[in-house]
Amino acid sequence: MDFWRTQDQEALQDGIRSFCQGRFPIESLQPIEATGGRLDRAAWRDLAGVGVFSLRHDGFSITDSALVFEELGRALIPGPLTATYLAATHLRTVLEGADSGERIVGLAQVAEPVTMAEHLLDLDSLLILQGDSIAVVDPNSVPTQVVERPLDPLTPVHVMLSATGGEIVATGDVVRQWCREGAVLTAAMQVGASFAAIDLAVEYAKGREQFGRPIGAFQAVKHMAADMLVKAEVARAATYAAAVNLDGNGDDDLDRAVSVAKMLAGDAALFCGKIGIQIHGGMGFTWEVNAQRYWKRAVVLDTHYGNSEMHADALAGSM
Amino acid sequence: MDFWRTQDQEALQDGIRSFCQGRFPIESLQPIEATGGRLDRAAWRDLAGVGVFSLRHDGFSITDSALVFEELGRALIPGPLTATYLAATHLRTVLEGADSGERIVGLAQVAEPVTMAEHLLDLDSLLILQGDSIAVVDPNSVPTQVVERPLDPLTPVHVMLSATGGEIVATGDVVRQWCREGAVLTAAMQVGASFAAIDLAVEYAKGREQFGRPIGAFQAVKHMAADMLVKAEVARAATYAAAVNLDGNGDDDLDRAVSVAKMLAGDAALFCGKIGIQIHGGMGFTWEVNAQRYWKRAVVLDTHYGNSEMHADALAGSM
Amino acid sequence: MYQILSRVAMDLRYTEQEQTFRAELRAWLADVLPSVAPEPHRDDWKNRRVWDTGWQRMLFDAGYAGINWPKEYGGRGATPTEHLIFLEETERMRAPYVGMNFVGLLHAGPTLVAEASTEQKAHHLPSILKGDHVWCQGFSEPNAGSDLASLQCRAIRDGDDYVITGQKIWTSFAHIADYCEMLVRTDTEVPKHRGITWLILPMDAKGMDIRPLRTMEGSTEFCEVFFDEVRVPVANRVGDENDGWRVAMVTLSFERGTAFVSEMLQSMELVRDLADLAKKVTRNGSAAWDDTGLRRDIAHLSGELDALWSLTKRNISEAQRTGFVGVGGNVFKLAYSELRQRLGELSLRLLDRASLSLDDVHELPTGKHVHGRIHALSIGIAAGTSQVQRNIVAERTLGLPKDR
Amino acid sequence: MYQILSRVAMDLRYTEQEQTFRAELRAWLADVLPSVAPEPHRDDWKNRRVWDTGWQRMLFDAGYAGINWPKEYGGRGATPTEHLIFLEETERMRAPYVGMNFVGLLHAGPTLVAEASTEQKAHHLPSILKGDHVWCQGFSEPNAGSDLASLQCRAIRDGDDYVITGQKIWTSFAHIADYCEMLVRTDTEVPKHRGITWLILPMDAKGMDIRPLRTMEGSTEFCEVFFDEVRVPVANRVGDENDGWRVAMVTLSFERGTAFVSEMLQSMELVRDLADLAKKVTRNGSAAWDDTGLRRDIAHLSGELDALWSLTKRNISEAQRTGFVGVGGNVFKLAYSELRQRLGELSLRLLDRASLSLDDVHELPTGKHVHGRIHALSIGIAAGTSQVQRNIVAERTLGLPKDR
Repeated sequence: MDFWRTQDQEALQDGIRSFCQGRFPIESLQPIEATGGRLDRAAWRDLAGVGVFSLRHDGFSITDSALVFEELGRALIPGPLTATYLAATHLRTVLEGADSGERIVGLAQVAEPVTMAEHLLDLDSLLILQGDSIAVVDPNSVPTQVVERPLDPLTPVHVMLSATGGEIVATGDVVRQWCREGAVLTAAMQVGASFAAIDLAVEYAKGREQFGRPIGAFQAVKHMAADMLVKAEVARAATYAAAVNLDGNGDDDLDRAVSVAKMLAGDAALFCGKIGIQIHGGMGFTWEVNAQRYWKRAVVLDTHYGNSEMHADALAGSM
Repeated sequence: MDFWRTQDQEALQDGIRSFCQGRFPIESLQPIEATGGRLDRAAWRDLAGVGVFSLRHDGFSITDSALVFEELGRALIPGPLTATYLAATHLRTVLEGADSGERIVGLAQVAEPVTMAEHLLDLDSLLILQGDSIAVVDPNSVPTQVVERPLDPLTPVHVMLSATGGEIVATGDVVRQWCREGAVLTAAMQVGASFAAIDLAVEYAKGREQFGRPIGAFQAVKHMAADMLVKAEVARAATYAAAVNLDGNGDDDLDRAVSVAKMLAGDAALFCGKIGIQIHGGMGFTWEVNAQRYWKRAVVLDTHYGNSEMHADALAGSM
Repeated sequence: MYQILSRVAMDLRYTEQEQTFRAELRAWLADVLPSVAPEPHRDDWKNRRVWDTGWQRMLFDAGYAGINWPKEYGGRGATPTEHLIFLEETERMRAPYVGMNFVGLLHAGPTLVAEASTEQKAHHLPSILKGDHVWCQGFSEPNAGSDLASLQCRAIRDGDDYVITGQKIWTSFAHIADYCEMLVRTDTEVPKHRGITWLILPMDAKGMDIRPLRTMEGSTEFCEVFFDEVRVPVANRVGDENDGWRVAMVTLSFERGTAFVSEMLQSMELVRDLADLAKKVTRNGSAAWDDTGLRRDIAHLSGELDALWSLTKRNISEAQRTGFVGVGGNVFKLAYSELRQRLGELSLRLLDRASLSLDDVHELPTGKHVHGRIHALSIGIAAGTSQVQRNIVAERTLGLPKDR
Repeated sequence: MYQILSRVAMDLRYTEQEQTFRAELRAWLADVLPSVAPEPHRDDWKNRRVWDTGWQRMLFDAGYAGINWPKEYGGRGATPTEHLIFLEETERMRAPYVGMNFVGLLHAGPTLVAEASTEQKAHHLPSILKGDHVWCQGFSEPNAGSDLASLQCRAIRDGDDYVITGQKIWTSFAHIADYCEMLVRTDTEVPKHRGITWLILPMDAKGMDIRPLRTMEGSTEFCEVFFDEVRVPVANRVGDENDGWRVAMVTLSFERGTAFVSEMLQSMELVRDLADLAKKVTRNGSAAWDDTGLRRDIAHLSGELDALWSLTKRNISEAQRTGFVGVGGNVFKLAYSELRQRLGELSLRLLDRASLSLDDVHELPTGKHVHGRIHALSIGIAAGTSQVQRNIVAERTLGLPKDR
């Protein structure tokens, strides 16, 4: 039993983190929002260039991928990252160019009360996930209605007025595995966003003075920060465990492990986003400060591959 | 609209509080526990002497009664207080002597997973509440099994192996009203116990020093105490509102008002009991300190006339 | 043993007099509301001002302006309960909110009533009540939030003027206001609370740079204001020099328990709407409302709101009896902030993907729930963070020792 | 761009060597457990001692005593993962717990290993491993709980003895123990951490008054101990005079992530049992389990426990790599304490009236849930309150400034 990052993995994760800090610095988000959240194809190709979408074909594991996606989540990189990664992994021949960054692939899961597609205007292929089948459609061909004011300006969305048709490209076990991997990679991004929210709040609490001392010296702030870390660390353990199990290096029930990860990573990201805003006080509520961006992304990611509550229900179903 | 204690009510409540402090000082509880929680008939008659059971026939309102029961709850006075009060109020002729303290009346509500009678050995009459009827039985005649180690040593309990038979003494509207009043008076006791738990914890936090200052100077402790007060004050507002409505001095739906009170008073008492223990640290976990007694009583009272969750469900049913 | 001395009882019902007040108000609202123009777009500040102040003028003409102000200063002198009724009825009838008149009516005005000179009162109070002048507030600074008394914005006496240099933040409607109630530092040598002065700043004074501050929702009612040697006549000072902290705090004692009434009523509607939505939305083929857990959580929130409504009435009754609200105000805000966070979280779980839009989607009334969730993030921050509120409750009400 | 350098991967499975260890242990347990007498009554301390130390002797004879102690001191020198396996298997097979051997095996013994003299080691370590000697701990005092370093129990040097006067509290099994690891104040003139000394106190020394301290559940394993000029030879000192704080803290660095393994396994079983109970108990005519809210809450707790199990494995793996557990230990305890409170509350809601008995009622297995709920009240207090733990996490891990 060895459930700690290997040196290789540490190097991989550190490398991706440096890449993200250089190519997707957090200050680059506001300008993207000003464009309506449109994706920068050159940046997307650079993501592909460091191998983000082709990890699996390059021999990396799901756990390695989770470490990478943790960094993508930490940097709040916008775009259909999991969908493009999964397309490159599981539909390599059908959707050529996903791995190289030439084809941006999105995925919309048919859901109640509404089915929504993200980043529609920038997609080259749109996958529609319904039950245990995935169909591919031309993003320009589906009847949609734009959402004027998306909650997360970095995640533009369209309501899909119809989610039928298209060519079925995956069914059954492939889709089930797809959903497991999607949930775990999303959980990894949620974990990354949680830690980024903590880092930002802690940095602020160290520098911001009120009543003659840094607010981080007050127990109220300290304890909020500690509670954030607890949620994030527990979620991280669950997420890595799910990934390791998906890699075949564990004995847990796969669906259960995945649900635990997605449930707790969703809870953690929402909690850290919320408390991060609270620690920032009024500034946390401003556009200019990134605290609110972590919360908004947390809301978005919670709705991917089943929200926290749905996964709790799935766990209940297995008990 | 005037939702503040009148001067009369203030005098009534203060008077009962003084009586309780004199006749039922908190230090008297440990000796009672040593007797297996047996009731002291002389003390019971003294309760009757100050009019606790005959309030309604003496012209006091349900709101007045709630103020009185808040004090009984604050003092953690053991015994079937609500049942004897309600018997004296609604079954005066059937159960003579309840008002004067000569007859101790208990009530067992038929429940899942188990029906339990409290203070059985000290009862003169046992009422059995099932659905919307109340029957009276001889406490010595019902098949029961004693609980060796009751959670609250001040509330000895017997499992009722059968809860049928007896003479029906109330049905329909009377029983519905009985349950409303029982729930509100229980809520009042929960509110009183909540405030007593707060007072004890605050007193301890002022005197206990660690790291060179009273622990009550630490924000962590302050904020726990503040959270207790918030829960207790909100529950008190709900409880008074329910009582005022039952007195006909409000326009709210009665069942809804009662459920809100019982739900929030139950939550508050459990919360204040729990946090009171936490603020006391290790001492909170000892027999000798009363902190744990408030929590135990909170558990007991939560199970009277429907627990917090059942009342939430009742509210949902009305939405 | 105890005797009933009087038949006065706690009563949640409204007296005949209060009911008459309500009936008259309701009739008036029914009469005039149809003539009120539709609400302008939220970022159209010019027309919002026209709309908000126009409504204020209508209230004034009908005798409802300054509902809780003393009669001698042009207010109605209503009791806290009548104020509650006013807020209930205007909310129920969907009348315009106080909008950008709020600083003038609820804070600056009452402060002037209590502390200003006869001339200052005569000049400002009628124009606030009529909607002629809009006020904003220049209290908070980037480095003076929870610790407001540490404010640094400097005013130096120069002849008959104060010359102001510094910065304010969270000044709502600064770009559209006529006057600003301002706290400035006039003495840096004394303990922080003792060197503050309260000034009336005309917003057309020279030397100000007003920059909108965008919130996370994208709205722009808040501003940052930068002062570069802005001159304000000494005659605009309210109270003594260096006595401004006391002057500003005076208004706090005006709290009559009505501060959150409109919010509360909206929240109660929000929960009802959420229950309705849960009955409409399907989850796994049946109504979301069939989920006992969801239903119980909504019902719990609904019950808590009822209790907070009762607490509001207790606070108002206390104010009516004693002239001020004790611990109830802080308790209310703490409970309410926390409740709204839970409500917001519950809403988003129900909406799931629909929460990704700030507007309604797909003919479902979801926008208000998303907005409500975001709003909830601010309640425990604005007007005193929950952390500061807990300190106040613990120290002032429970008597726990100060931190230092 | 990145290359895979080695095929080593994170792996939650046990190695062949670990599996062999498990198989041997399991076989041994299956062999010996039937011969273990039934557990004595919880308050029968004399027989509990016989039982606990008897089991320790069996472990010793089989080579499992001091599983994580170094081999050179008679331990097995097992890895943290083997320790985990040991705890898993003994729990699964319902072997006796460490019981009253816990101070000796898990705290005093490891401290002696690290800090004691050769003579002290030779005298004490084998007797702890064999179950010959039971140890207790004299650290906490009535006025030194969270702030342990403020302890006042005084030891004054008198020739070859220390003379101890003062009081200790929370000394478990003091009435039955042979030795006590003690922290005493030997210098009152220096900062509090610098005047403490670590002593081995024989419990048969004269001048002690041991009084059981009853817990809220009525159990009596904890004691208060009063010292009136109790003489302890200077030879019983471990480490230097006034260096006792460091000596005591040394043991903290021995934490290998296994501290809560048995607790965790019990909690996981508790949640499974609660789910089973919910399927059995009816509410309004149908199984309580049919309530989606209850079911979801139980499932959530169950999932959280899985995650904490993963966190435990992370902590153990970190210990295996680096020799110590970083932030994971505090994080674990905070999460676990809070989880157990919620589990306890949920249990009582399900039990409703059945929660009024500490024992099973009516053939329903409810007693363990009531006990579990009460136990939960203590987890966030014992061995560092959650408040202190949060300070540690915030200051040491997140680097937030100290309070003063």
